[in-house]
Amino acid sequence: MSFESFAEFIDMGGHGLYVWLSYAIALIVIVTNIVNPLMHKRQIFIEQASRLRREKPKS
Amino acid sequence: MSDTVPNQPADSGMVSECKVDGPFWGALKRDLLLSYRRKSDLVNPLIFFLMVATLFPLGVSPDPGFLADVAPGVVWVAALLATLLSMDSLFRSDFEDGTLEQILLSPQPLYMVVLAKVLAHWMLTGLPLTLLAPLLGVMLFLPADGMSGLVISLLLGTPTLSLVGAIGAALTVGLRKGGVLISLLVLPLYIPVLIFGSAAVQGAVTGLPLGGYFAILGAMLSLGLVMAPLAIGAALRISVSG
Amino acid sequence: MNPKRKQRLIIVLFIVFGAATAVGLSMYALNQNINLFYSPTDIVDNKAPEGTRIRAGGMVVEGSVIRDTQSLNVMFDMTDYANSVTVSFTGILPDLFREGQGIVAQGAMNSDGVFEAVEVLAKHDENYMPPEVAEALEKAGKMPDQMRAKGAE
Amino acid sequence: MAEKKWMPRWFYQLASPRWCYEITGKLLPIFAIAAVATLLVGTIWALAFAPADYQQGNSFRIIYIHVPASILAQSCYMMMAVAGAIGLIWKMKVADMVAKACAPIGATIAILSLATGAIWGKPTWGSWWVWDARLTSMLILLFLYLGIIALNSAIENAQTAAQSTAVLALVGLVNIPIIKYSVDWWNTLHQPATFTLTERPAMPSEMWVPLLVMVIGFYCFFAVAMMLRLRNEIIQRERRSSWVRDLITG
Amino acid sequence: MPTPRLKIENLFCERDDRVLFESLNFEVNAGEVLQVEGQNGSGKTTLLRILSGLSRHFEGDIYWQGQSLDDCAQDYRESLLYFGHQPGVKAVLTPRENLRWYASMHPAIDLAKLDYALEKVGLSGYEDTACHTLSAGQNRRVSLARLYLSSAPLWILDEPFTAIDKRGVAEKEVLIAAHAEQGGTVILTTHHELAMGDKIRRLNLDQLAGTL
Repeated sequence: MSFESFAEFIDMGGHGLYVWLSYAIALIVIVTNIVNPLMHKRQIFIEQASRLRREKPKS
Repeated sequence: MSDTVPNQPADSGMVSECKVDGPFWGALKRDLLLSYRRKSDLVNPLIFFLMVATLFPLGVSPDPGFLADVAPGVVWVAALLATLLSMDSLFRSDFEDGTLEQILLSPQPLYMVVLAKVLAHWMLTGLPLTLLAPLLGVMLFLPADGMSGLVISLLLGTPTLSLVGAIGAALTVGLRKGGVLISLLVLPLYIPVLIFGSAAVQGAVTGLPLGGYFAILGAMLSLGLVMAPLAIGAALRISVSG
Repeated sequence: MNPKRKQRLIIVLFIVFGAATAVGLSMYALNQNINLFYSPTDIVDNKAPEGTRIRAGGMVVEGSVIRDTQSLNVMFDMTDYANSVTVSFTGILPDLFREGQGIVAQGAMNSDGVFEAVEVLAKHDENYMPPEVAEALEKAGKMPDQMRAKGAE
Repeated sequence: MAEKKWMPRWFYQLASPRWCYEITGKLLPIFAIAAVATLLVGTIWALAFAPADYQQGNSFRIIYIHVPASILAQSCYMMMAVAGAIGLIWKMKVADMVAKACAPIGATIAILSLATGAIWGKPTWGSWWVWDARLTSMLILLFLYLGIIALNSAIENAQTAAQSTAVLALVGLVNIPIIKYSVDWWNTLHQPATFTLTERPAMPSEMWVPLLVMVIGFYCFFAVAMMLRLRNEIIQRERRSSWVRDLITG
Repeated sequence: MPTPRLKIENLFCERDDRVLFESLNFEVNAGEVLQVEGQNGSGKTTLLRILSGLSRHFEGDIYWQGQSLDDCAQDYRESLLYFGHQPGVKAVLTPRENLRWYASMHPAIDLAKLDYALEKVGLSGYEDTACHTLSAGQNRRVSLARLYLSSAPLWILDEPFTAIDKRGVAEKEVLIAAHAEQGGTVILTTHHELAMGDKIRRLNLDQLAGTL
């Protein structure tokens, strides 16, 4: 552990803003890249299911 | 075939001359003739080039010292935008009237035809821009030392702009709204040319050795010259197919 | 040779020739060593124009930094281990700015031969290490910067 | 590029969308667990346990995001170009889909790399942004990604879109060596590569081991994100086939 | 049995979520005229574009004289004359210049017959008039003049008779029949009732069209 206290950990030797901002952006990028396709998948399944229901009576 | 010739005896010579036209010369001659007939296509990029350069003294500052500082960049950016504007029409009219299909279906190597078309485009935009550049340099108080650098860098750089731009034009030829998209695709690839082109002019102004800059511009040109036609050809086949 | 083959051969030769030219020219360009900034030697030799905005780069000479107590003005010498130039700057210096550190300054030479910087950027290298290690290396005289400096001398 | 080569039948079957959907379904949980584990371990290690740099202090910890993001942004581009080329030459549908899935991920990672670079640059160099070769060429990489995404969405026919973007991606490949060597070729502000294959990293192991963990974590994350997008793309394109129909109704 | 000129195997094509044709098999031999029929949107143009090599959005195999199209692309283009929806005529050039350029792309074209061909399509006197001053029908005739110049064995003609008057159509029909008689092959689509009806093979795409 390279920090004495939690406050020091948050402060990052005066660079807290920079360090935490970087990690926050990284988190946002990673989460959007996972959540976005998952939501898209849900949407595709709903769309295709309704399309199949629509086309069923025809055949 | 004697029944065809009598009316125009003068023509028979031209016909046989025409027969030896390969795909390269055939396409080059045709494109030059086309823009000779539609002179506005020839002049518009040049007027645009002049106008953009006029905007800077009016919009930013007419101070000669400042203008001299930014002149290399301004002239290069203006040349780049003028080339970009003229790019969209490179294959579009051919696509619309069906001649592009005929080019793709001809047994001649597409590589040659494409190279000829790009060469024609450069002769009609890049070359006049280069010749006009010293005038802009004077308008923007570019020191006289920088003129040779300006002309040589544009001479080496504008063909690369035409070659790379043609890739974008070929990729977007089948799309109705190709104009903005083409800039989006091509501008990132123009950036290195712009950097070294304007750096060469800057270097010429400050009296630095220019060999390195010209060598890089030359390297980009020769790489573009041999590789770009392959990409343009592939892109055209894809666009027409879709 | 049949004309089709001949055409194809010409194209292939053209591509090979063009690629070779491109490689040759870029090798030449790399040997020319395009610098994005002037070294103190360039400036001392009057290669850099006076009055126009240029970038200059070099190492901060140990013990040359003079901070003005009244203002943010800083004066220091910048060297490439052959020649050195005095730099004057007003403003907040980056964290990495310290003696012996490589920097790039943007500004212009004035008539007194002082480089008036508008912006000072600190250049850092790929050698990262914990402070304790740095201290130990410092004691042993094996800091990368010092090693490089010795090499340059 | 005009002539198409034909591959043996088994190659096609191996790369059939259905097979690919099934195999990625099996691989996804493995990579997801690996990504979560490595990223979590790496982040805690990087933030709390790795030592601070002797010059930069704690802002050095940004390296654990910045370097993996930069490496990944470039690898992702290369993967996209290679997949595009395979799709172009062998008309392989799955390769086209892989290329399409790579573009948005690569763009966001390139943004991450640029953003963390800017944040890191402020305390160390003294400027959010400098126009030097490394940063500019990385910005060009982002622009290339954006151009590829724009071109892909502008073309309606999926096959034409895939082929066109593949050509553009291959042309843009010239930028990769420029990014790679910009630091060596031009004497710029940006420090040379942190990781190379041939040399030992110029930092002690307690610094570079967590970095390695983060790099692996980013690659695992990329694999997960890519497979998720790829699976969506497969369902979208194969929606007419009976197996997708069964998948949706069943 | 000799190898057929053009052999289509297992052709499948899908457009905008609609299967245009699947498992389409046919052969075209020397001396044959094949008329592709079908309603609007049945894929006539698409089929001709696939056969010409312009469109690659298909699955299946096409063989030209026993060789796969991918292996003999250049030979195939040398023996092909394609007439598409757009006539492929530059508006600011004259008919003569247009055909000259076409000849520079197709070495097999016999330019000595240029005036004869333009006369045959009823354009004598217009040789050196810019095409944008000519009517739509005249522009198409500039393109049709290629039929008189070309020695390519395979003609693929997509609606060649649009905007052409009755006499012109009759003349082109004679030309097509003559081409077939000399061992040429013609694949065409047209809405015109052709007089040579009985000599033509027909391919009806409506019967082939896949279900939605």
